[in-house]
Amino acid sequence: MIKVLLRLPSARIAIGVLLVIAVITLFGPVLAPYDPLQGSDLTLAPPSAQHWLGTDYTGRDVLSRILAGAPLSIVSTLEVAGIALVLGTIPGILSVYLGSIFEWVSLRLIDTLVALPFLVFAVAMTALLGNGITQAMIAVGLLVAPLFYRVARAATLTVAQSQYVEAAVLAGASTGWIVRRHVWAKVLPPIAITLATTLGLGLVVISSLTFLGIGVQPPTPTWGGILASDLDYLPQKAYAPVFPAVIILVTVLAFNMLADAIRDAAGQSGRVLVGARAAKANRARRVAA
Amino acid sequence: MRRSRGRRLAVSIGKPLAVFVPVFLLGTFFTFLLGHLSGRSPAYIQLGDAATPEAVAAVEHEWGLDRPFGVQYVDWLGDIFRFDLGESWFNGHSVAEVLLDRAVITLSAAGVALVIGVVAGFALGALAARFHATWVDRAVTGFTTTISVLPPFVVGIALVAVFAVSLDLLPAAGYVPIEAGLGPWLSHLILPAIALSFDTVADVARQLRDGLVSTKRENYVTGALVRGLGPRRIFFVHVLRNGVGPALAVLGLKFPALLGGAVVTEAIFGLSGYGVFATQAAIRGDVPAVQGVLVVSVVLVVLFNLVVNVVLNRLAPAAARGV
Amino acid sequence: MRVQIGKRRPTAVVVAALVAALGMVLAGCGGSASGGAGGDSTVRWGTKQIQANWDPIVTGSTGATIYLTPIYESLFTVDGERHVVPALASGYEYNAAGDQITITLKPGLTFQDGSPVDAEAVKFNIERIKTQENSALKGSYNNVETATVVDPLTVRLDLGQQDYQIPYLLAVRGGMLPSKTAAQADPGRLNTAAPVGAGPFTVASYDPESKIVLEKWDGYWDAANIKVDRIEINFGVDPSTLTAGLQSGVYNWAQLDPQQADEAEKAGFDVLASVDRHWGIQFLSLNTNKAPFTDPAVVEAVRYAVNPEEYSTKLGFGLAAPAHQPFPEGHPAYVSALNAEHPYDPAKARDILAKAGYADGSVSFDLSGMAIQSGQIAEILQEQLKAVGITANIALLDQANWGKGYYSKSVAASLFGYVGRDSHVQALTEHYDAGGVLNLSSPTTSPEFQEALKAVRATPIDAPDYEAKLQAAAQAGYEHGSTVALYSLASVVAKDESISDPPAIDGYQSWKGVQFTPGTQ
Amino acid sequence: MTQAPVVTPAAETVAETHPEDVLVLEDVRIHDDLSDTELVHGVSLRLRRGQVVGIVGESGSGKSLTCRAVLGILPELIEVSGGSITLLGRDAATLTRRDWTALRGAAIGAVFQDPASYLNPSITVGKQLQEVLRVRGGLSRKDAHRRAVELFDSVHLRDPEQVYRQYVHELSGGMLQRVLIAIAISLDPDILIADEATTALDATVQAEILDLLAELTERLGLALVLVSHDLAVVAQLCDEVLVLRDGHVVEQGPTARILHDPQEAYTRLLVAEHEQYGLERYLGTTADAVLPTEELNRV
Repeated sequence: MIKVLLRLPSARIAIGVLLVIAVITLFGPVLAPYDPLQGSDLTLAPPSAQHWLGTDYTGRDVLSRILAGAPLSIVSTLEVAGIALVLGTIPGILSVYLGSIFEWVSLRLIDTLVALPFLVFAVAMTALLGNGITQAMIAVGLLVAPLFYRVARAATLTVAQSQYVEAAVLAGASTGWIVRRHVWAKVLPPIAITLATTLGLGLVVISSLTFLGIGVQPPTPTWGGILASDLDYLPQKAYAPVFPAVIILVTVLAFNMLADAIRDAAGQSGRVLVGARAAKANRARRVAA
Repeated sequence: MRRSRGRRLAVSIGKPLAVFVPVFLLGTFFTFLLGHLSGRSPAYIQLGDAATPEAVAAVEHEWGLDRPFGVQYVDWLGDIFRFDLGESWFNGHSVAEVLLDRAVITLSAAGVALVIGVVAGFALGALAARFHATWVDRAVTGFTTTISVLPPFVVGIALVAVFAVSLDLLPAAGYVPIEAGLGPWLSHLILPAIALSFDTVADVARQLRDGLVSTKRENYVTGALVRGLGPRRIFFVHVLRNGVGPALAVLGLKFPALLGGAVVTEAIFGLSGYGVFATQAAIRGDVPAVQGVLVVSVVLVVLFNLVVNVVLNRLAPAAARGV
Repeated sequence: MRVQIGKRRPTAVVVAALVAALGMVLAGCGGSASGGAGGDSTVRWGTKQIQANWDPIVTGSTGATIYLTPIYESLFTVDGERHVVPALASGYEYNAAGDQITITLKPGLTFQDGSPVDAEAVKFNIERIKTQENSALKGSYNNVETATVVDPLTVRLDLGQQDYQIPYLLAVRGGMLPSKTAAQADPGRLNTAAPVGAGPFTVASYDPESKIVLEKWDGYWDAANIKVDRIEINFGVDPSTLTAGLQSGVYNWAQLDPQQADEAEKAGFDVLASVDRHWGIQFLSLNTNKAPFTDPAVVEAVRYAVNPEEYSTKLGFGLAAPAHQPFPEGHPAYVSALNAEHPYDPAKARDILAKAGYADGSVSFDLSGMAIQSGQIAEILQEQLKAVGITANIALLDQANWGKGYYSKSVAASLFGYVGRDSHVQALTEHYDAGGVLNLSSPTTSPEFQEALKAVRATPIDAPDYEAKLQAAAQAGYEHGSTVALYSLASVVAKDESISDPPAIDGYQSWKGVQFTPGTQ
Repeated sequence: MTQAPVVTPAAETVAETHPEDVLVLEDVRIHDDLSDTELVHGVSLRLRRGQVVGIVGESGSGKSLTCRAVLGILPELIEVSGGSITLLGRDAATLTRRDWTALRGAAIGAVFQDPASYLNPSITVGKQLQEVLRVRGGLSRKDAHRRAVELFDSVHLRDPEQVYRQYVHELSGGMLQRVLIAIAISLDPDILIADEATTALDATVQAEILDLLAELTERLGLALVLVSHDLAVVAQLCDEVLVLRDGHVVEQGPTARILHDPQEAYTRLLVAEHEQYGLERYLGTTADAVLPTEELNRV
C-alpha cells in the first residue's frame, strides 16, 4: 500500500511538505535568524531584507517567532493525536473482544464524549482545571478519541467476523495472537487516515483556544498565538495574519491530503487513480493501432 | 405490515433512547465531576478581597458545597429534572433562564449553519461523486479540505472584512430576533452561520462523496441500470438514498461541533449566545453556569441525534440498522 | 406493454428548484443589510469590555463608571472646569471646623421606581457603602463616620477629621445614588439584574453581560438637556470586529484600542481621543509584603529598569505619553519633579541589585495582570527587566481571577490601569493609603504620605495653597509607595458624525446636550 | 424446447444475419486499458428468439465480462476493443447512453449471482418492480402495483402481495432471485442474461429457478444467455454451449455434442470432472437439451 501511496502525486506533495515541517519543528529555534523574544524599536514593520516576514508589535522578527513556535505548536498537536490514539484505538479494538459489559460501557462512554460540544468542553476543562496548554491538549485529545474508537472498532469488527479469524479461533489461537496477526493489518490503514486528519485538527483547535485566550502565556511563540495577536493589529498590518495562517493551513492541509491519499491508496479507486494516466495512454495507443 | 412499520419507528426511537439515558447520566456526571474537581468556589467570586477563610466557609455552606460529593450530585441531578440548573455564582442569575434566552440565538445560528451545511455539503458531495476521479472531484475535494482546515476565527474575520465592510452587504455583528422579520433576522445570522458551517459543509461533502462513490459500486446500482432506469433517476432514487447514510450520521456528529464552534463565532460576530456565555463562565470559574451549558448541550445533541436517526430510518432502513 | 423511453421524472427538477430557491433567499438577505439601524436617536454602543456589576457601590469608582452614568445621578456633578455643581443636591455647607458637611437636596425628585430622592435614601446609601460586604467604596468613605437625617431634604455627614474633599467624593464616580427601595429589597438584584437610579435613562432590557438597552427617562431632573432617546450597549465585542461593526452601521459609538483609532478616523468617524476627556495610566503594582519586593532595593531597581518611553511609542500609536506617576500632565496632582526622579537607567538598576547582593538572574517573580489589557505591556516589561537581570514570569488571568489575587493583595506584582477620580484625595488614598484598592502593598503605607494627606484634606479646595499641598501628598505617596508608572493613554471613542460631541469633562461620560444631527441618520 | 437447436460455429456465420437473430456477437474482444492487456480474445455467438445459449468457464475466464459487454456495463477502463455486438439489429458500438437506457429492460434484461445485492436495500422489492413498470412501462401507480403482483405471482412467489411490501433483508435468496427475474421480464425483453443466477443457491432452489427460467423461455419466447461455471446447470437448459478459458473460446457447439463428444482437452476435462461429481445422471437425457422438471425436482 505504501508503494501505491508513493505513486500518488498528492501523497508525494503531502509527505514533502510534512518533511519540511518536521525539519522546522526539529531545527526551527536554531534556524531562527533573531531571538524570537527580543523586541526592537522597529515595530509592525513590513517584510524587508532584514526581516523577511516583518516584525510584530514589540518589534520582534515574525519569521523567527514562527520558526521558534514550531516545536510547541507541532508537539502539542502530536500530543492531542497521541492521547486520542491511545484512548480511542485500544478500547475500540478491545470492545470487540473483551465481552459485552466492557463493550456496552465503552460504547456509552464514547457516545457521551461525542455528545459534549468540543470547544465548549475544552474551554471549560482548561478554564476550570487550570489554564495551561497541557490541560487543553488533554481535553481536546479526550474529545477526539471517539473518532479513533469508532474507526478501530469498525475495522476490528469486520476482521472478527471474517472467516479466516473464525478459523484461527477454531484452531485455538489466542486473542493476542489474532490481534497482532490479523487485526493490526486491517485496523492500521483506517487508523492512519484518522491520525492524519486529527493531527491537522489539533493545530486548528489549539489556535482557536489561543484566540480565546486559553492555553499559552505570552511571550511564548506558537503559531496560533501569533495569529491571534496579529488580529489585534489589523489596521496597521492587515496582511500579518497571513503568515501564521498559511503555515497552519499548509501543515493541516498536508495532513489532510495525506489522509485522503491513504484512503485512496487503500481503497478500490486507488488502482484507477494511480493508473488513470497510464490507462489513457494505453487507450490512445490501442485506438491508434 | 402496518405493525412492522410502527415497530421500525419504535425501534428507531427506542434504540437511541436506550443510548440517551446512559449518555445523559454519564454526561451530567462528567460535567458535575469537572466542576467538583476544579476546586472552584463561589466564595472567591463573591467575596473578592473579603475572602477570609471563615467567610469562604460560610459562603460554601450557604451553597451546600460542604456536603458529600454524592449528595451534591444527586441533588443537582434532581434539580435538572425540574429544569433548574442552579444559580450563577457570579451574578446569581438563574442559569436556566439565561441559557434559554441565549440558546435561541445559538440555535438560530446553528440551525442556519446546518441548512447551509446540508445544502452546500450535499451539492458539493453529489457533484464530486457524479464526476468521481475527474478534475471536478479533485477541485471539490481540494476546496472542502481547505475550508475545513481554516481556523474558524480567521474565517469569521475574513467574512466580516469582505461582506460587511468591503461590500457592505450584511451587518458585521449583532442579532435581531425573528419577530423583527425574517429578512433582518437572517441577514444578521448569515455570516456567522457561514463561518460556522464550513466544517459541516466539508465533512458532509466528503462523507457524501465517499458514500455515493461506494454506493455507485453497489450491485443494486448495476441492477437498476440493467433494468433500464435513467442515470438521473438511479442517482436520486437509488444512489443518493443509500449513499446518504454516512453523511447523515456525520451530521449527527456535527451538531455538537456547531454548538462548540459557537464559542469562537459568537465572539467575532457579537452574538450574545451560548458559546460566549460558556467561555465567559468557564474563564470566570462560574461552575454552575458551565455545568448548565454542558448539560443543555448534551440534551440538545442527543435530541438532534434522535431526529437524525429517525430520518435515517425513514430514508434508508437498511443503512440505519448499522447505526 | 408500452415501453416509455426518456421520460423525465420531476424529482430532480424539484430538488434543483428548491436549491435554487434557497440560494435566492440567502442572496436576497443582502438587500436588507442595514436592517439593524434604527431611525430614532439611538446610540448603538460597542465595547470589548464586559460590565457585570451595576450597583455603583459594588463597581466602585472605576473606568466602568461610564456604563453607569446614564442610569444613576449623583448628588453633585462636575462642570467643564471640574468645579462641583449641583445635581440631585442643590448645595452643601461645611461647618467652621471642616469636619461636618450638610447637604440640601432638590425638592420633588424621585428615582426611576417612583420612590423619593430624600435624606433617608442618602443616609441608607452611605451606610450601605460602609457596611455592605462587597462594597468597593469602603476605603473612599473611610473619613465619613455617620450620616444623619436633619429633615427630609437635608442630610448631615460627620467626618473623622477635617476634610474638604467630600463634595468631590459625592460627585459622579463615588456618589451615584441608587434607589433605596430597590437596594433594600434585594441588593443582589440591583447589582446584577435591575439597576434603578435617578439618572437620565432607565433600563428597558438587560441581557446579562451582553447587552443593555436604556431608554430616556422623563423624570430626570435635567431631562430637557437629554436629546438621545435610547442607548444600547453591546458588551464583549471582539476588538478585531469593532471597527467593522462601526463601518457596517451596527454601532455608531465604540470604544476602540489605540491602534484602531486611525482606521476609524479614515473611515469617516469622529474619534475622541485626548487626555482632557478620558485617560488611563498603565502601571505596575509591586507588593512590598511579598518577595522579592520586601527588599526596597529591588523596587528601586525596577523603577530604574523600566523605560516608559518604550510603552508609549510601541503601544500608544500616537495617543500616549511616558508616565512617571499615576496622573497625566495637567492633572492637579501631577508633580513635574517626579519625572526626573527615576530616569531609565538599566546600568544603575544592575548596580543597585549588585550592591544589594543579588547575582545576575537571581531575582524573579510572577507578573500578574488581566489578559484582556496587559498582554503586550507584560511582554515589553519582561524584556526590560530581563535586561537588568530580573526574571518576570508572565501569568496573565481573566478579569475575575486576576481581581481575586489583586484585591486580596496576594500577588507579588501586577499590571493594572487607573482612570482618575473626581476627588483628588480619593485618588491618592486609593493608590497609597492603607485600604487603597490600588495599593498592592496594603496595608503598608508611609508616614510621609499620611502626614501630607492630612494636610491636603484640611485645605479647602479653593484655597491658594491647595494644589501645592495636593502635589506634596502625591509626591510623598509615589516616592514612598510601590507603584511604578509606565505610560498614559487617551481612551479612544469613535462615533458616527451624526452624533454631536459629548461635553468634554475629564473622566466623565455625560449625555447632556448630546444630539443627533437631523438628516444624517 | 420447440425449436431445434441451431449450431452456429463462429467461423461460418459472421457475415449472415437472420431476422430472428436477437443478439449477435462477432469476434468480440475486451481490453483492460489499465494493465494494457486483452481479457477476452474474440467471442462470437448468435442467439435467436426462444433459444438458450450457455457460456461455461471458471471464474476469470471472461464469461461475465462478455455478459457485461452485451449489457453495456463494463467496469471503468475496460472496453470492447474489437469485433461487434449487435442487439436486435443495432450495433452496440453506435449506441448512445440514452439508447442503452432505452434498450435495457425493454430489449435485454439480466439476473445475477447474489440477488440480494442487486436490489436496493432501502426500498421494498415491490416498489422496485413498480418503479420499472411506472417509469419505463408508463403504467399508473395503481396499474403498476397490480401488474407487479401479477408478475410476482407468475414467477411462483407465494403470497405476492406480502412479498410486494417486503425489504430485501426480509426475503430468502431463492425468493429474491424470483423477484429479480420478475423485474427482469417485467418489460417483456427479448433477451435475458442469467449470469451465475443460481450459483449461490442451494440445490433445490437452484433447480426451481432453472425450472422457472426454462418455463419463461418457453412461455415468453425469451432468448436466454445462461452463464455458469457449472456445466451441469448449462447442460440442463441450453441448446448451444460456449466454453471459455482465459478469454479464449475453447469450444463452441450444440450442447449434446459438447457433452458427448468434446473436441478439446479442456472441455474433456470439464466433462470428466462432472462425470465424477454427478453429471452422468444428466448425460443420458441431455440429447433433448432439457430435463423433465419433475425429475429435476427430485434431485
